[in-house]
Formats: sequence, structure tokens, C-alpha cells
Amino acid sequence: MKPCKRIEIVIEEPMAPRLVSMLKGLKVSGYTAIPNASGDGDRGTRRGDELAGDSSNTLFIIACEDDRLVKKIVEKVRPLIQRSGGICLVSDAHWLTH
Amino acid sequence: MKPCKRIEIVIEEPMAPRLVSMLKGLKVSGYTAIPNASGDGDRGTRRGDELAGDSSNTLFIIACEDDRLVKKIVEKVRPLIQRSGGICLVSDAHWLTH
Amino acid sequence: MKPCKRIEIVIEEPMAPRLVSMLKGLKVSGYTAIPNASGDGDRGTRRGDELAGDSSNTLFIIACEDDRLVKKIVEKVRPLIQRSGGICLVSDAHWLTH
Amino acid sequence: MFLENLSSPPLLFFFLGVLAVLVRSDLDVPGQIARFLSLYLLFAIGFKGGVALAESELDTTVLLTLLAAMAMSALVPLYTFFILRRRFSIADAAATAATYGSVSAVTFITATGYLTTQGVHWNGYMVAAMALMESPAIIVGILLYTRYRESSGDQVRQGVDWPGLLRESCLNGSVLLILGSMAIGWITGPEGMKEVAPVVKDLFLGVLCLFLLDMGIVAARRLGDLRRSDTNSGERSPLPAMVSLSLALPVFNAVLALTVGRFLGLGEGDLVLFTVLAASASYIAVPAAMRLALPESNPSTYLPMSLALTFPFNLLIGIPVYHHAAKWLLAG
Amino acid sequence: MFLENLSSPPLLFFFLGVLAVLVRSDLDVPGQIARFLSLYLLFAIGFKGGVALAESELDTTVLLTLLAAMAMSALVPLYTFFILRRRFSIADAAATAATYGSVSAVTFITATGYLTTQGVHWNGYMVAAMALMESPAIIVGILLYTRYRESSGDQVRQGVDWPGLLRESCLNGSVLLILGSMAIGWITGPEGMKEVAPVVKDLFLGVLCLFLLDMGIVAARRLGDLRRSDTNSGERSPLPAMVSLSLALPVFNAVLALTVGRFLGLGEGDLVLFTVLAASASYIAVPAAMRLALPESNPSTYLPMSLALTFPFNLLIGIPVYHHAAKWLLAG
Amino acid sequence: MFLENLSSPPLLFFFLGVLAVLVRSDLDVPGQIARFLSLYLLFAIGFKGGVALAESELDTTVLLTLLAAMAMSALVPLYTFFILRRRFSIADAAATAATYGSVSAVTFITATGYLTTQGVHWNGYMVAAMALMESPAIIVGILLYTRYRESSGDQVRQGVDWPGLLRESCLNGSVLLILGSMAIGWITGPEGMKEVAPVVKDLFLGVLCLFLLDMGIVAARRLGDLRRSDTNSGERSPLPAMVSLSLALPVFNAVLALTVGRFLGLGEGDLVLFTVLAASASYIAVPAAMRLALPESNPSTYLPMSLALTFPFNLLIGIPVYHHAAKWLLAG
Ligand SMILES: Nc1ncnc2c1ncn2[C@@H]1O[C@H](COP(=O)(O)O)[C@@H](O)[C@H]1O
Ligand SMILES: Nc1ncnc2c1ncn2[C@@H]1O[C@H](COP(=O)(O)O)[C@@H](O)[C@H]1O
Ligand SMILES: Nc1ncnc2c1ncn2[C@@H]1O[C@H](COP(=O)(O)O)[C@@H](O)[C@H]1O
Ligand code: NA
Ligand code: NA
Ligand code: NA
Repeated sequence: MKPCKRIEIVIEEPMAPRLVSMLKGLKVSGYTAIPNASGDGDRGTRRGDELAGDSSNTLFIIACEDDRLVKKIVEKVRPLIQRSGGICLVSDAHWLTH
Repeated sequence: MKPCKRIEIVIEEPMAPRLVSMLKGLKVSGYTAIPNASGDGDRGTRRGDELAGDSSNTLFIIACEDDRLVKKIVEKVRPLIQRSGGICLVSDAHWLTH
Repeated sequence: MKPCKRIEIVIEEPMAPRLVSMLKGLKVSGYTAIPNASGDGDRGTRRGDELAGDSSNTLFIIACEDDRLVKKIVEKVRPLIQRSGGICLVSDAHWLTH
Repeated sequence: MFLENLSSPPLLFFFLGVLAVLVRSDLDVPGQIARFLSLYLLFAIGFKGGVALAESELDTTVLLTLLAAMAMSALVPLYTFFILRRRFSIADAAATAATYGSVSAVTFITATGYLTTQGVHWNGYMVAAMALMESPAIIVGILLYTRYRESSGDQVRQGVDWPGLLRESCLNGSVLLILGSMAIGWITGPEGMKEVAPVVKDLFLGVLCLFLLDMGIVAARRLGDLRRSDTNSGERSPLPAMVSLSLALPVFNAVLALTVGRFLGLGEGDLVLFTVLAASASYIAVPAAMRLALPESNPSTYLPMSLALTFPFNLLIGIPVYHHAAKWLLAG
Repeated sequence: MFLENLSSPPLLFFFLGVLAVLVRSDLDVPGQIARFLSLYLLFAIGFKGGVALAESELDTTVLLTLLAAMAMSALVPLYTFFILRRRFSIADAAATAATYGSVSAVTFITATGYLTTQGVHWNGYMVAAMALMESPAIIVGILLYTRYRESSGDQVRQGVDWPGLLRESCLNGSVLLILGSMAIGWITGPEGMKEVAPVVKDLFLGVLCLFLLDMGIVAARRLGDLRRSDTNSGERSPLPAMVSLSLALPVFNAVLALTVGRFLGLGEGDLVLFTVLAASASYIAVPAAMRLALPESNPSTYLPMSLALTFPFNLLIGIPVYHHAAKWLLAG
Repeated sequence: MFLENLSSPPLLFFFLGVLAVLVRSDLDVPGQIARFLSLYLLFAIGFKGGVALAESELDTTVLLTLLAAMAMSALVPLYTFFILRRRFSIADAAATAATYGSVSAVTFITATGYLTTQGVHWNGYMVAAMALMESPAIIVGILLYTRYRESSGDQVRQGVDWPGLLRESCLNGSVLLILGSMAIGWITGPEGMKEVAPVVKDLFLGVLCLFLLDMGIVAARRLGDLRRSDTNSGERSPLPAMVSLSLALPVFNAVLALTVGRFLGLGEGDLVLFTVLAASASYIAVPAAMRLALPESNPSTYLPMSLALTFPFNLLIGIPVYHHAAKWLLAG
């Protein structure tokens, strides 16, 4: 087990492809995305019932052991969620090496 | 990045609206909800295959920086999951401010 | 609230039943599973669009207070994700007792 | 008689679903699809019932039937509760009683399909009877629980939220969709039917096949849970009681309904449907309502009983037997 | 006149959905099902339009109508923006303007159903007009925003991604599916229609019922959000302005379209559809595009306006009124 | 000949899906819907096949055809494995071999649609042949892997779970649903067909359009992955080999099947279907089974080959060419 950071991002569904291409641009080694999350926040309720995904959130989980990369990701996430809403949490975890 | 608590609650789907109105009553600033989770616990298997949602779980994620509010949430969650099952985990995280 | 470990496993959907029976074999007290996760990693993109689930991931969350059991779980997860891909993260949390 | 019923495609697909679980195949109907198929069936049966209502006359038999249906739904939980109390916790007894007082829309729908195939006429207002039978059982179940929980010294944590409960029981999704579709079918009449007949009528039996395939899968899984829970914790779950009750209760309720229905002067088709309603147990609306109203009741008690035992029993044996009994009663 | 429209099953199911939210029932259409029903409707209307196109002659009226449709879609946002700017932020004004310049496929589809029921003929190329009206409004909306944001001193964080935006507006899923289905219907013609008619034609109105049931639920929820957001933060959201504009804009745009359409020499059915297109506002394609192009605009401004107010207004009052106006214009 | 096939709506919707990915549109069919459409197609083709079986006589040709089909499914992976081994890892070669030995139900279904449109008769037992061809290839693939992995010195981590594997290969969801629907169709016969014909027959081609739309999207995405994976890690993935093999293998297998089928004395329609079965490669059942049985094989090898290359090749070029070849053979 190696120590790593666990980044968790909630972002609205139409923005998810942008986040993915941002992660790819940073050569992040992997991510997991969970669709159809609903939620509530400063920008009102997202019910996940919309016909074109514009009322749903996607939850991203990214495990990353390189602290500098974590910083870069967070810095690039900031403007995305600043403009269109969402949250980004970072916590400590241990990653099973294989 | 500001330190915060990350509250994670698994609760059965029919109870989810109650949890939401409880959170609203406490003026929690936001939450994210992920539907259609299956699971297993003391009350048997929930397969997420039921026709009216009574065999699915919903996963809630709540970021909260106010420790007193965290305590209040946890206290109000306790009777809910005591009666109808589920779990509530609290951990430390850092929240991206924007 | 009692201290516990929060184990988080991402594994491809066809392997999920194996993980479940492994957990049952270890007499784990409970788990939560979230289907239809997409993702990216060493083995390419899993889009969650496949017709038989072979391009989707399932996210497992397991709260466990017994450190020896956590070790056993992790050891049994290792060969699964070694052969077919995925990640396993372990972090600290507090579990609401009820 | 049995063979005829057995050779209907919807029923055979139910068994295909059961088989899939028995041989541990990964055959599965996605969750949102299953919910949608059930919405469709409620929409179609409601609309058809409403149009039939618009085409028929409303007389006192109709009114009496509807009242009798509601009375049955309130009465059944009463005696069921006292039968169950000896083996079940109070919460479980109340929830199971409500389950058996209420109805299974799919059993009803399958019975209408069976009657249509047999060429037996039935009246549209029986759909209204079905919709009206969902709620009284829920209310009686909760009443029984609050009454007996107190007397048995349980700690009362919180009062029952009656307005919320009434909304839950009378306006839950299934009830509202059936009643709403009936109303719309009734308003738009045969004209409206012409527009939506390809969906409401033509697709009905084919969709029922796919839905019962899923029901077979879900029912067989619950049956497995039942067996497993028994071997794990031998003490609490009274498996033999559960099995015998889930086969005895529908028969008992059917006999009662046949008597009442004969007394009301129902025709052959309506008598069969009335009997099926009384004999069937809910596994969608009531379990969902019980999670909210009686969260301390254990769904692994009443769900496998109604879904894995009573439902296939009615489908396979009940419907043709009730039909024969009705014919015999009406001939006698 | 109103009663006729009111007694059509699809519209009544819309109200059933609204009712379900009002009485706080848990009736709900699963999300993926709702998306699929909308894909089906676009597929069916596109295919029907394409086959109709293959069977008719293309003349200058057709070309002029298509051009006029695109011009309307570009023109409407222009004046709407300046009306809105006084009460809305620039981003919100631009997004709302684009919403009203674009069209609601479901309103159009309901109008075709209404015309069919009324026995009024309409031409397949109106489907093409609908598809062509989605994009210009989006582009004009963004142009307005970039133009006025700068002059008003907003900090420009990043330039507009024009290639991406054009792709978003001209090739979004709905537009591509309508245009693609039209093309396929046009290529395969009546021969192709024979193969898929049971799905494309027969199921249409029945599926529309189920889809409008969901639309009723979604619209009523948005209406609730609107009310709530107003009481919470009285200052920012100009609720009275939003309500009056979402009723005034469709009427204004309809009058304009009736004038233009009369001038183009459209027949009764096409004139009604042209008017409906101008009067309707997008709540699927444009809001999705705006989330990407103008994320600082607030969807809780324009979504409730178009979905919870303008959409039911057009469905209930608009369509029959536009029809009467068209008949009156053509008679005069 | 090609133009005829090209102007069928289902095929054109496949290309619409491909186009949507090429122009980077966000057109998408929700995942649960796609799975349900595929369940529907298996259900419908199975039921139709079963009813056709009930109406025809079973003679030795039928038995021989079924045996030959299973033999083909076991034989094809054998030579494919040895062709592939030179460029692929042993696990990848075994998995790809199993993929090509097995069949694509959708290619088969599209071929039946093609034949129906062309007015060519085919027999219901070909559906059984399809269902029987899924499993042998999987078993042979695993056998090859266990045999050659050992001899090549790979570390054996765990023995193969043969009972589990047999269940996986013979009772996976698709196989069970086809065989089960066939059995039900066969039991209920033309009587049963009357009840479900609107769903099973009438909707078939329309639903196939929507399903192929999704297949086009999925296939084009996989093709993109293929290109990308090649530029990223030039060394491992033998892109040119993959492309040429995914076009050569269907042709080779088709020639073999035409020879065998001619020898068996199959009629025109059955010969085409037999050839299509041999030429097609699985992209649902086998990849899913391989994830469990050979997790060290790389799905980004065999999935793009079968789904993004062989599948459209058969759809577009294969089916009409095999048809011409069959006609030529039978005339000769
Ligand atoms: N405190 C929070 N905890 C968890 N999720 C949140 C929180 N705040 C916002 N979110 C999520 O982020 C989305 C957008 O938030 P906002 O930009 O605040 O409207 C919401 O719909 C929630 O899903
Ligand atoms: N140890 C655990 N770890 C993760 N999830 C759990 C755990 N225990 C229970 N759960 C979740 O909570 C639900 C209800 O649990 P229970 O009340 O124990 O039956 C289960 O269906 C699981 O989804
Ligand atoms: N660094 C990571 N963070 C989050 N999820 C990951 C990461 N790496 C891999 N995954 C997930 O694990 C799956 C399989 O990963 P892999 O075996 O690396 O292809 C991916 O599809 C992702 O869902
Ligand atoms: Na009953
Ligand atoms: Na408009
Ligand atoms: Na093959």
C-alpha cells in the first residue's frame, strides 16, 4: 500500500467531458466516473430528472500519488467549478499496489 | 483549500427524501446523492432490482466545514439508520474554495 | 462514533459477483455497491456503454473496524485487480454506531 | 385446465425467469426498464378500464362492488394480523397484514389476460376496484401497529405522521397512475382509445411477457434469500409458518371473496377478478409504504411471502382454480 | 375549441403529471426512460417528415419557408435579449434569448398530433424547419453575450471556443437525430416506411402520452423551484418579470410568425406549425448547450420559464388559439 | 445489390450512429435502454424461431445442421488461434479465437431482416443453430489457453473453474433468453404468436433501427480507441494485423461455411444464415465470458476487432456478398 491523495469532484454532467479531457491533458493515470448523481447547492437543486443531462451531476474519483500532479489538477478544476458549480474534495488514502 | 468533514451516508431509497428534508431543515449548504446502490448488511441483501425502489440504497455525500453542524447532522441521522438500516461515515478532507 | 477503515474498490462489472462472494467468505458485515461507473486506466477506457456490462466498473464501499479483516480483504482483492484491473483505496473514517 | 393456463406465453416467461436464477444465469432486466414496464402496464390497464367504464352504465352493483372491495381490503388485514401475531413481531405482523389486504396489480392483469384468452367478459370498473383496494389495507395495518405496539410496551419513538401516511397510501405512484389513466380513458372514451390503441391494447400481452420474465427473476431471488436467511439464523424467522401462511392466506381470502362476490351478484369474469384481488398480495406499493411508515418491520419477512410464494401460487394454481370455483358457484 | 384540445389523451397525461407533483405523489418516470422516449419521438417525427418529403415536390415555397424559419430563429433572440437585459444579468438574458429563439420539439410534435386529430394537412418539410431552427438561436445568443459582456466591463476569462460551439449547436444529439432520421426517411421513402410504420406511426400517440406524463412531472417541479427561489432570495430573481415574459413572448413571437407565414403563402397546417415553432422555447437542446457555452448563466432562470410556463401555455392555450388565428388570417 | 442493402432503414441508422461519433455529437442511447433493446431482439427472434419450428417438420437435415453449426463453432477457434498466436499473446489469441468462433446475434438478426425484405424463405431452426454456436467456441478458447499457457511456461495462478465456466458459456443471459423464448414459442405455437405478434413481429424492424443506431455509436467509439491505442503504445498492439485479420477471418469462415452448408443441402435462406453465423464474431456474450475466464486477455484487442470492424463489414458487404455466393453455389 502506498500513500496517495483521493480527489473527489462533483461537476454537472455537460461539463464532464471537459474534465476528462483536462485530466488526459495532465496525463493522469486513471479516474472513475459515476453518472446520474443528483444534488443541491448554491445553484439550486439538480434532480437528475432532466431530459438532456443538464440537471445531473457526475462524481469523479481520482487516486493520485504525485502531490504536484494533485495540485495541478486542483488548480485546473477550480475555474470549472467556479463557473458552473460543483465541489472538489481532497483526502488522504492508501492505494493497493499490484 | 479549507479543512472540512466529509460525511457519507448510505440509506434506503424510500428514506432518502426524509434525509433531504432533514438536511434542508439544518440549512446544510449542499449535498450530492447517488441512486441505485445495492448492498448487504444486517438487514439482508438489497439488490437494487426492486420495482418500487424499496430494495435500493442511496449514497449521500456531504461536505461540511462547520464541526457543530456535522455533529447535528450525525445526531439526526442516527435514528433514521437505527430504524431502517444503513451506515454513516465521517472522515477528514480538504475542500477546494472558489 | 468508532474509528474504522473505509475500503473503496473499483472493479469491472463482470468481476463484481466474485468480489461479493469473497467478502461473504470473509464474513464481512456489510458493503455497498454502485453500478455503471465508467473510467479510464492502464487497460484503456471503460465507457459504461457496453451491451453486457463488460465495459463498466462497479464501485464498492466497505466500512470495517477490524484491522485484521481489512488486511485480509486487501490481500484477497489484490489478485482480482491484478488480473482484471481496477483500484483499491483504504482510508480512515469514523463510523456512526447505533 | 392447468395446462391451458400453463401454455400462455406470459406465464411461461415467468418460469423462464425463475429458471434463469435456478441455473445461476446472469439474465437480468435492467432496473429502470422493469419500473417502466410496470408503469406501462398500470397505464394500459387503467386506460382500458376507463374506456370500458365510459361505455357501460353505472348502476348500484358497481357502487356496491367498489364498496365491498374497499371493505375487503380493510377486513383482510384485521384477521391476518391476529393470525400472524403469534409467530411474528408486531411490526412484521402489521406490515404482512397490510400486504395481504392490498392487491397485486400484476396478478390482476394476468387474470384479465387469462379471461380474455378464455373468452370470458369482465367489466371495466373492476380496475377501479383494484385501485381502491391498495390504500385501506395500508391504513388498517398502521392502525393495528400503533394500537398494539403501545399495549405491548414498546418504546414509542415518534408519532405516526398521518397526513404523510394518507398521502403515501392513497396517492402513491401506482394508485395515482391507475386512477389517472382510468379518468383519462373515461373522459376521452372510444375516441381516445382509437388514438392510443396500438400502445394500450396491442402491445399489452407482449410487454406482459417481458415484465413477468423480470418478475420471475426477482421472485426466485427472494425465494433464495428466504432459504438462506433460515439456515443462517434459525431462531427468528419462522420459515415453515411463512411458507404455509403464504399458501393458506390466498385460499382463505379467495373463499371469502367468492362468497361476498356471489352475494353481490357479480358475473363470471368480475367474480373471478374480485376473488383474485382478495387472494393476491401487494409487493410493490405496500412494501414501499411500509419502509416509510413501519421501518422497524423486516421486508425480508413479507416480501418473499407475497412475491416469491403467493404471487406464483396465484398465477399458476390460483387463477384457474378460482375460475372453476366461480363457474361452479354461478351454476349452483 | 379548448375543450376539444383538452380532451386529447396526451395533454391530459401532462396534467396528470402536474397533479402528481402537486399532491406530492412519488409517481416518477425513470431518467433513462424519459431520455429514450424523447429519442423515440425525434426519430419518429424525423422519419415521418422525411418520407413525406420524399412524396412531395420541393418548390420555392419550401426553400423560402426553411430560410424564413432560420431567420426567425436568429431574429427572435435579438429583440428578446434587449427586452430581458433590463431585468436579467447579461449571461441570463443571452441564454434566455437563445432559449426563446430555438424551438420545443415536443410542442411541435403535440401540434402535429393536434392537427392530425383535427384532420388538417401539413407538410413534411416543416420537420426540417424545426430542425433548422435549433441552432441559429444558440449562435446569436452567444454572439450577443460576447459582444455585450465586453462592453459592460466583465472580466473575460476565456475566449469562446467557436468550433466547439458550432458543433454543439448544429450537431447536438436532438438536431442530428431529427436530421438523420429525416434523411433516412427521405432515402428509403414509402418502402422504408412500410417496414417501420408499426413503430414510427402506430405507437406515436401512445408514447407521447407517457412522455408528456413525465414532462408534466418535470415542469411542475421546476415551477415549484421557481416559487421557492423567489421566497428565498427576493432580490435577484425577478419572478414577476419571468412569469409575464414567459407568457408574453410566445404570443408576440406567434403574431410575428403568423404575419411572416401568411406572407410566405403557407397553408393552414403549415402556418400553424410555423407559428408554434416561433412561439415555443427550447428546454432540452439550448439549456444543455448553454451549460457549456455560458456556464455563468443561471439555468434556474430560463429552464422554469420555458419548461414550466411557456411549454404548458403553448400546449393548452397556444396551439388552438394559433389555429383559430391562422384560419381567420387565411379566410380574411 | 449493395445499394439495395444500403437503403434499408436499420443499416442506415447504423451509419447515423457512426456519423454521430465522427462529428463528435453527443447523441447517445442510454445504457439500460441499449441492454433492453438487445433483450427484446433476442426475445423476438427466439419466439419467432420457436413458432416457425412448431410449424415445420424436424428431419435429419435439421439435426445435421445443428450439429454442423456446433462443429463450426468449435473448429473456427482452433485454426484462428494458431493464426493469431504469431502476433498476439496467448491469452489474447485464445480470447479472440473464441470471439470469432462464436456468433453475433445482431448480424444474424439483420440478415433475417435482409432476407425477409428480399423475399427469401428461411427456417426457424436456424435460430436454434445460432443459440447453439455461442458456447462451444468459448470452451475451445479456454481449452486452448490452458493447454498452451502451460507449455509456454506461464505461471499458473489458478486452475480453471470448469463448472462455473460451463455455466457461463452455456447459460449466459443471451443464450438462455434465445433458447427459452424458442421453447416458449414452440410450446405455444401459432396460438401464442397471435397474442404477442404486435410486439414480436410488428415492432421488430423499427426497434432494430434504434438498436443499430446505438451499435453504430458504440462501434465507432471502439474504432477510435483502436486508433488511439496504436499511436500511444506502438509496440504491443499489432494494429495492421488486427485490421487485416478482422476483414480476412469473416471471409475465410464464410467460404468454409458455404462449402459445408452446400454439402448439407441447405436451401438459399438457410445457407446465407449459416454463412453469416460462421462469418460473424461475438461482441456481447464472449467478451463478457472472457472477462471472467481469461481476465489477463485484453478486451481492447478483440472487442474493436469484432465490434468495430468485422460487424460493420458483415453488415455492409458480407450479407449481400454471401447471398450472391449462395445463389451462385445453388445454381451451379
Ligand atoms: N456541501 C456539499 N456537499 C456535497 N455536495 C455538494 C455540496 N455543495 C454542492 N455540492 C454538489 O455540487 C453541485 C453544484 O453545487 P453548487 O455549485 O453549489 O450549486 C450540487 O448539485 C451538489 O451535487
Ligand atoms: N460495513 C458496511 N460497509 C458498507 N456499507 C454497509 C455496511 N453495512 C451496511 N452497509 C450498507 O447499508 C445498507 C443497510 O445496512 P443494514 O442496516 O446493516 O442492513 C446495506 O444494504 C449496505 O448498502
Ligand atoms: N488513478 C485512478 N483513480 C481512480 N480510478 C482509477 C484509477 N486508475 C484506474 N481506475 C479505475 O479502475 C479501472 C481499471 O483500471 P486499469 O486496471 O488501470 O485499467 C478504470 O476503468 C478506472 O475506473
Ligand atoms: Na389481497
Ligand atoms: Na421559438
Ligand atoms: Na463465427
